[in-house]
Amino acid sequence: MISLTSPIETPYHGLPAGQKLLVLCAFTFAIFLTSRLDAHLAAVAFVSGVHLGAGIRFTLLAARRLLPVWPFLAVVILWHIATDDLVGGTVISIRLVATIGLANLVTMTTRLDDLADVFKTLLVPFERIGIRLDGLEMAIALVLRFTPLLLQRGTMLVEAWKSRSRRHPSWRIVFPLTLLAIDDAERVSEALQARCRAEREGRSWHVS
Amino acid sequence: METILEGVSYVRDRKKVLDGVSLSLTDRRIGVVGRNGSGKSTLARLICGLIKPTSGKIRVNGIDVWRDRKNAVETVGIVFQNPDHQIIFPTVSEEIAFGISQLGHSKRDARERALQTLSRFGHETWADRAIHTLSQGQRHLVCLMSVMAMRPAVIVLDEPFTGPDLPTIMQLHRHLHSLDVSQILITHDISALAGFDRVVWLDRGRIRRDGEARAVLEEFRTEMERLGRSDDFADFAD
Amino acid sequence: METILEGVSYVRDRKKVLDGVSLSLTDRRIGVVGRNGSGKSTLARLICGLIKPTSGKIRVNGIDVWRDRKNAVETVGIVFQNPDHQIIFPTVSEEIAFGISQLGHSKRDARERALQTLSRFGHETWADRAIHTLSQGQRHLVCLMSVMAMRPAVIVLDEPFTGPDLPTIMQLHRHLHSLDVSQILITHDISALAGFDRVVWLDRGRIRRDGEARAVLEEFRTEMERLGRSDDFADFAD
Amino acid sequence: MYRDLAYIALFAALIAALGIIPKITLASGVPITAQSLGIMLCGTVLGARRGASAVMLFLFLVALGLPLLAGGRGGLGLFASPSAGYLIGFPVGAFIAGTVMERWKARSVVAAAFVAALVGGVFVVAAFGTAGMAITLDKSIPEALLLALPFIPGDMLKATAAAAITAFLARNRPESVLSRG
Ligand SMILES: Nc1ncnc2c1ncn2[C@@H]1O[C@H](COP(=O)(O)OP(=O)(O)OP(=O)(O)O)[C@@H](O)[C@H]1O
Ligand SMILES: Nc1ncnc2c1ncn2[C@@H]1O[C@H](COP(=O)(O)OP(=O)(O)OP(=O)(O)O)[C@@H](O)[C@H]1O
Ligand SMILES: O=C(O)CCCC[C@@H]1SC[C@@H]2NC(=O)N[C@@H]21
Ligand SMILES: [Mg+2]
Ligand SMILES: [Mg+2]
Repeated sequence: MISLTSPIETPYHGLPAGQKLLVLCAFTFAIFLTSRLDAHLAAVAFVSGVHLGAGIRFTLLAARRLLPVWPFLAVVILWHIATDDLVGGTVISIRLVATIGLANLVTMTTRLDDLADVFKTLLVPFERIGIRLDGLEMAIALVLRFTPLLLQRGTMLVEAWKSRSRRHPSWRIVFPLTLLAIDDAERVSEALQARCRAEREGRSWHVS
Repeated sequence: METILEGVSYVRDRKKVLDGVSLSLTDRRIGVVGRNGSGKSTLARLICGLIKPTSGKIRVNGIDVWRDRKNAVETVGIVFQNPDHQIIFPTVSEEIAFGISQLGHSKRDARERALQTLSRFGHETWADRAIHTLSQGQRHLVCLMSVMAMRPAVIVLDEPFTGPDLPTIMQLHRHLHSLDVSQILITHDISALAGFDRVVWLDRGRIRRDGEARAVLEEFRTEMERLGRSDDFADFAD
Repeated sequence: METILEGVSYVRDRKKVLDGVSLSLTDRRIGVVGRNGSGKSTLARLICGLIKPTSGKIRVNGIDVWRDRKNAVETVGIVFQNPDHQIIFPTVSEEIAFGISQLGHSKRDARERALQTLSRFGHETWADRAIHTLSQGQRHLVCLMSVMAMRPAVIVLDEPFTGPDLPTIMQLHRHLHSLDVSQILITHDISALAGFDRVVWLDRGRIRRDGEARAVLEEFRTEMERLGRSDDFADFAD
Repeated sequence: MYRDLAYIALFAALIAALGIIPKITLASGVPITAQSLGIMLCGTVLGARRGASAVMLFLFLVALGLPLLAGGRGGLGLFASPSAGYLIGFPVGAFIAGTVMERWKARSVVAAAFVAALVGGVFVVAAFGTAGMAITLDKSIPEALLLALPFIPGDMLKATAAAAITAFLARNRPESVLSRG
């Protein structure tokens, strides 16, 4: 599976993931404290500057990732024009673009493993209250296997259906699909047991 | 039967799984052999119209199997290599009755015929059994029964005898014979093709040999044994 | 090896799938035969400690395979009948490396060894391939490689040769031989058991015959052919 | 443990797989997606704890930047977007749905599952979603409620589907409905 990490190298790739997350959190928190227009203009200048610092090509790529936000910003602005609060509308739009933009930048410049490590460190306190994390890595691998597998099971079922029916499969095919999915889970748990030396009993990483 | 492929290619993720395959199959019993990954199962799916050729034309008894689904399911049936890829329904009788009802029979009629098929193989007791409680060979047999119950003119069998036991296989052979159906049999088991009319040998998506069964099989066997003896597999990597 | 079963029964949904099976297997190459649904795959799961016997005791090289998982995975490996029931990971190298890392090797080390195993079979290029893009026979080979790479003392093979092609099978035989591992091979293919020391014949969950390979196989073949010729299957229905 | 792990991963993957069904983005910037059906199923099939775990696993991967949300979206940005409230409400909703399922041992699985999906998967999630939109879009609660309203009919439909699927599983693979185990 492809992640959303940027193929274009930037200076930010080298920064520790933890620091980047810290800046992101502080920034997001701060911007929600105020609704002054000048503060927001400064924020958007900051985020744009950070992007441009990584080059034009990277900035364009990042802008493309923001595309889905634009149409909806238009709606926000229109709404505020209608309610005669253009400043308010501008502030909200800037806030969204700035926070989402900065968060995307962190996502695009941080390797998956590094980010995962930071999150795992953050989750450590949860271990104290009974959530076990040792299965997390395995769980991630399993999700990455199951997601395409489920889609493939769908294709398989459609083929099986088509091979004996003149009609297109109906939505009803989701029912057998859930059976296939459940059977896959059972088999994978057996397959894990066959090669995994961890004890069968013992709790997994979810709350139990 | 008359299964005709004209310059058929199939590309998946930029890989040419089949590459310019032309065949005109008119014999009653045709074998398909080839190494793992040579494209046999892909060929089977194409002949049944389950996937669309990237280029080329396929006709079975004059029917465009990809476009004309209605006639296709009446003409050609397929037993998948893996029974788990074929089974749709929770119980045995539902699974067998499904295909029959798709031919236009009423639900009752379809169930009736499904039960007949089951009893033909001595498995009446399976009717309301949950399929997932059957052993793999038993599930494979259910797949075979489901397709045979539809009595297609051509039946494509993708390694059908890897699950069922010997008595069941002998029984299946007799049943297939009595059905008067043309077979396209994909297999690694050369002896299963004894008595076949013709054999097609696929190699990395292309036809390597195609002709009278005995001659092709002899050559195929010699080559496979040569490959098996050599320990240098590098050049056959896919 | 020393695989010992004492009065093992396994009941599933009130059905006795295995019924009072006692075996003491010490030979190096042991075959298991029997009709569909006779309980072969269930026996394999029990020997590997994947399911808990309803009653009775199982020990492999002195290890209680159900309880003592840590030692069990080092001692006995299983290749499932259906490759799709075995594969856990998205890519080939992850799948093969997983078992190795479970033996206590570092991630890097495990990957290194996985690559070695792949190149032993001439398939280096598969390392980062998504498993679901492989053909069924190729997936089956991945399963075999994953288990062999763990070098267990005993390896249970449930119909391992129904997917791979002839050259691959010959290669596998050589590899298994070089590994110096004890085999318990479940198969419908009598010829695959040529040269085996001992054969166990299961019949409806019980041991029907157990002894020197050639004698048991001869009797088994005769009985299977007799059953196959008769068209009255009613009394063998499961 | 293996079984739990496999089921949790499977349901996280199920939410992801439902993301291939195309989304329709509304004026609020929050899309109508099929993924909330996955959230409901996590609760009704897996129960409270496992269900919430599966959803958190999914969100974890989204936060890591895997494109698992409908339309191939992912990354930390989502948690600052108008969807944020919904995303945070997902595990809570699954947990509540699972709790209803576990506590209310109605004879009929369909009924229990429908109520569970409705309470946890529709209302709780909507409550969080509304709060999220109010904050990110700087709206009053009544205004935000108005924005959340268009999702309700679709969500009711999804709750019906979740109930039907749960009942189907309970009939054909009773041991898989962990919320009732
Ligand atoms: N849940 C269940 N309920 C009833 N019977 C079951 C259940 N699970 C398995 N069985 C039965 O257990 C028997 C043994 O199955 P098993 O898979 O061990 O057979 P096998 O010898 O491996 O057969 P095959 O040659 O087809 O692979 C079968 O008859 C099957 O129908
Ligand atoms: N998505 C994909 N990307 C790349 N290659 C693919 C993809 N799907 C299938 N293939 C390749 O297509 C080839 C043909 O597969 P197919 O299943 O037809 O082989 P086969 O002859 O039936 O093999 P087997 O004897 O193992 O059943 C294989 O080499 C496989 O790796
Ligand atoms: O941005 C996303 O993809 C997640 C948005 C969450 C959408 C919520 S879930 C409940 C409600 N019902 C829908 O169909 N959409 C919203
Ligand atoms: Mg094949
Ligand atoms: Mg079996």
